[in-house]
Amino acid sequence: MSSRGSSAWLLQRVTGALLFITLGTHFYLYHYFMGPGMWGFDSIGFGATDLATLKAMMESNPEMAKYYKLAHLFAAPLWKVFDVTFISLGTYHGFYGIKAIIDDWVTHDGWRSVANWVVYICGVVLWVMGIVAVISFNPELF
Amino acid sequence: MVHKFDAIVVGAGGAGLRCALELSQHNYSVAVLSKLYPVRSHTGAAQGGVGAALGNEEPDNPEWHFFDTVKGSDYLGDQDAIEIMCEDAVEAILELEHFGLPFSRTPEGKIAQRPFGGHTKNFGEAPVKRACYAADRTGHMILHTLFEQCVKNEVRFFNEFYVLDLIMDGDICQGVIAFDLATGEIHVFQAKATMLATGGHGRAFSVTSNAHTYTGDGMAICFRRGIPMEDMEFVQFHPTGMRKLGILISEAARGEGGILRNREDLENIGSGKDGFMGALAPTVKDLAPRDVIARAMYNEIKEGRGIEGSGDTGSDYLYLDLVHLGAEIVNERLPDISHFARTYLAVEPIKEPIPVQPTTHYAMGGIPTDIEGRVLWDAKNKVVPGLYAAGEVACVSVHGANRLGTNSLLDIVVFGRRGGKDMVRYINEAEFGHITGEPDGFIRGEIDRLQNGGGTEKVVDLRPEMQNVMMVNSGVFRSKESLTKARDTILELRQRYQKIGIQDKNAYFNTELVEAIELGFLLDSAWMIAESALHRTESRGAHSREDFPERDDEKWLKHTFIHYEADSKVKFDYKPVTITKFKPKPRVY
Amino acid sequence: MYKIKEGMLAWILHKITGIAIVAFLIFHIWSMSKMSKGPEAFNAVIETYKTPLFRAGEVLLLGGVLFHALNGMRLILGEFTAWAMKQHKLLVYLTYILAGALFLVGAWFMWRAEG
Amino acid sequence: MEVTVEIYRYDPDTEESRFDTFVKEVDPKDRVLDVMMAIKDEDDGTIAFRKSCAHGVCGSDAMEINGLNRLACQVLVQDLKSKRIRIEPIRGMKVLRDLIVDMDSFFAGLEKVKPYLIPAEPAPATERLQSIGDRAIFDDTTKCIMCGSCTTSCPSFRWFNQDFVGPAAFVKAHRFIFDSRDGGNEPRLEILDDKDGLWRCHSIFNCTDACPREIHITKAIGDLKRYTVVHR
Repeated sequence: MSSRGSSAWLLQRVTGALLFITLGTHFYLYHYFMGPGMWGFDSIGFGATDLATLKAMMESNPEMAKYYKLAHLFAAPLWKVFDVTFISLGTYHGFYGIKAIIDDWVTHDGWRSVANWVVYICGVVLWVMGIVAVISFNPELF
Repeated sequence: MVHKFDAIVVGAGGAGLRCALELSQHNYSVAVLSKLYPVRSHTGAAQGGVGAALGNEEPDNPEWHFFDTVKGSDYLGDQDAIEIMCEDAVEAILELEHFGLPFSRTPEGKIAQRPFGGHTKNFGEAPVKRACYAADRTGHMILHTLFEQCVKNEVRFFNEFYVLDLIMDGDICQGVIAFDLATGEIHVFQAKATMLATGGHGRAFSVTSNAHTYTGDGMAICFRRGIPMEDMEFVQFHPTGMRKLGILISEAARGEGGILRNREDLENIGSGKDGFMGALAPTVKDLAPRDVIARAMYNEIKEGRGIEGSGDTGSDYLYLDLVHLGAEIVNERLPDISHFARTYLAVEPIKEPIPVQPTTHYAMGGIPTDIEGRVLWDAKNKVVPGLYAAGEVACVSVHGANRLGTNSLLDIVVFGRRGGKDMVRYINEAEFGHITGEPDGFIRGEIDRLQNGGGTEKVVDLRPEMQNVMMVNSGVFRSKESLTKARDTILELRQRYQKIGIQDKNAYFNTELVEAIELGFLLDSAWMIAESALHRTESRGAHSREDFPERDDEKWLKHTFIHYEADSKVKFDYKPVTITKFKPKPRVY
Repeated sequence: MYKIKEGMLAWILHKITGIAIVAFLIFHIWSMSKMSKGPEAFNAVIETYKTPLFRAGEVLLLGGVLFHALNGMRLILGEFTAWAMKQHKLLVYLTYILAGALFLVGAWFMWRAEG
Repeated sequence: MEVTVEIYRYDPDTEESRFDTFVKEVDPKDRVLDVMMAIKDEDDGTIAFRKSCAHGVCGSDAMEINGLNRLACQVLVQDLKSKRIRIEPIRGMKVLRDLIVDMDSFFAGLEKVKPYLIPAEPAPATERLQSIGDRAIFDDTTKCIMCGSCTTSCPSFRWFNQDFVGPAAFVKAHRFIFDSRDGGNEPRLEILDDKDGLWRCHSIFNCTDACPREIHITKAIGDLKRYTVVHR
């Protein structure tokens, strides 16, 4: 398989399909769990700590409740792996999508490659930012 | 502008492209000139199939094909040419398959075949499956396959170049004069050999299955240059044109089992029982040759058994019943014609019969050629050096007085190929001639007259008058009275044509000017048809004289050659029919 | 102006929602990298997330994401099965209906959840 | 019934364009081509458009009718469900005069995909065998008449970039790539997999909708995408 257009096309479909799943999970976690919900993934031990400790910490310092929740997820190795995957899929799919739009709209070969490079660099920078944020998050609260 | 090519092909339908393909296989420069883009050519409208005795579906034999074609031609076809065509057929079809033509297939994977009008086994015993087909788009597939191969062989195309005249150096053809539709410029194309493959003249009639661009160009160009036309009286009327529109419903519809029904037969629609053709042609029934069926239909209508019962052959019609065939056959083997019926008549052929009436379909006559496609100066086989013709524009003659279905597509591939081969031989031997004077002077004058002559007659007034008078008076049935009327009207219209004027002064794509030129060519064709039909005092094949209802072999077993003498004057001479194997017999089916 | 038929409208919406999602992705990763710097930074960012305008935007984004995701699945289905190709108009309408329904449920849920 | 017909006019000498309006009494069963011919005959002889077979098999008269690419000979007035008929040239190709566009570039574009049989094996003495099933795989795409309706309806072509290979060429490629007798896919895949190839098709379905031969073009392109992914 060459890297002309066919593999990129296929990859865009594969990442799209995977995002369907990962984005659903992300939504659940960061909107339901971070919001009113407590029960779900953490109860089977996927978080950085057990639920009882988290609850106790949240009650002791309500101002910090949300941060504790975030840390509970963010610091856990499993969710780090998940977030790295999710960010990679998201930035690839998103920025490749922008590149596809540029390929359509920008007809001049020179401008097209300039625009594509800008998109490529932005994508990589953002991806690195995201990965660094996820990996480097180690607050040791628990 | 002057161009120089070893060979020029005028017309990019099946015959022209097949010829160009043959030429392109040698190291000669070839140009194809067409007033359309190649894939717009009318070959693409042919539906049902191309005849060849491959014997893929059941035993068949080129000799039976030979016999059927001779009999179908009402014994006017030249048997040496017909024999060659039927024998070349097998190779020509296999070659098309090798070029990539996507034929429909038999369960064994061979080229599929279906029955067609007039094609029989064992010299008339019963219908035979001889028409090789690609659904009901056989012509479309032939046209596209040949075009594809020409593209592969890098044939040079001049698209939308309308050829208006020949360049003659004494008796020798030196090329053509063409009008570039896009710019209005006149181009001179010099060539050692020129092939005319410009098609027929169906638009001289009001109800026709032919394209708007089918305007008898090649015939009229030659006629004006003193080349005679052979057998112009023979014009085929296809039995099943869509009512009023003339759009063709392929004979394949009857090949697959379709039945014609009159008003007294309405309760049998969908039953599969015989219709009126069952009694008239007991062996082949609805698959009798086209002239026989077209006449039968006219008679049904005349005797008040048309669907409306008015007896008026112009507006009354009959039904073509496909209902009993079922959805599968109609949709899979006849998809295009079902689509036409749905689009243009709002008729669902699976459930209802299709209103049909005979439609002008094919010119059996045309530029006389020998079996190598060389154009003839006279009835004594004197060749016009450098000039070739093939396809509907030509008269070899393989179709005689009536063409069998599937033989037109066969004609173009066989004789396009033969013409190409002989052109190669000729180019090898011949030198470029000298073009003296202004070869395009005449055409420049004509175009100037049309555009700036200040004439007041209009194309739109003359054209329908010609078409109607031809349809009514030179149609399926003819008589001295009707043909005289047709001839006189055409001569009068030719006078009026001299005073034609057009509104459009633009050089680019002046379609009004093109229509005016086409009308001039059509009037010449119509004139030749009417004169020749008036001249032949017998009934044979598609030519049915009410005042001479019998075939007269003693007097008329010969080809007519019509020569241009002067304005409104022609003269005739005759060429005997070549008879080899099959002696003329009464023609019953 | 060429008439905008089912497939074309879906395509235009797919591109618009795609661009919107990428814009949010940029903002989201940027803010996330700030959030991870400690509790104070986190709370500061959370404040901006709580403004009504931002929350309305977030709800809209949910609609965009739902459409983009479902329409994307429709496209994949189409490119891989003949059936979906032949039924494309029906599937476009189904995409709208499903995305719309999920959006209503999700929007209500989101609005309530973080209130 | 009475209809108002607006016809696009372009004069190559002055390079100006406009719409001319005609009010005509027509039969609802008239084809749009019939109406145009009546206008040309009775009202304005200078209107330029192409026509030939007049029943949808030659592909001469592709134009944009009420915002959709159609063959003028295939649309009946009653099908439009409108008393206003607006006729424009197919877009994305250079207009040469009125409704006539430059088709040379279109045909040149088709040639890129090598639209002819490149035999997998030398021809046998008889026909090459092909099963009914193998023949059926590419039946749909053999119907193409090269009218240009599909390519000029595709936003990827008409809005953006005329270097896009376009649906018509994909149809041609499909017809040969899926023909069991053909063996010339390498050079075709080269073009299809190019930056202006298949991947700029976004399954918009305008081509499928515009095709007067009812070829399922988007499906054919889908077939090609999957084929290219597997075979490159």
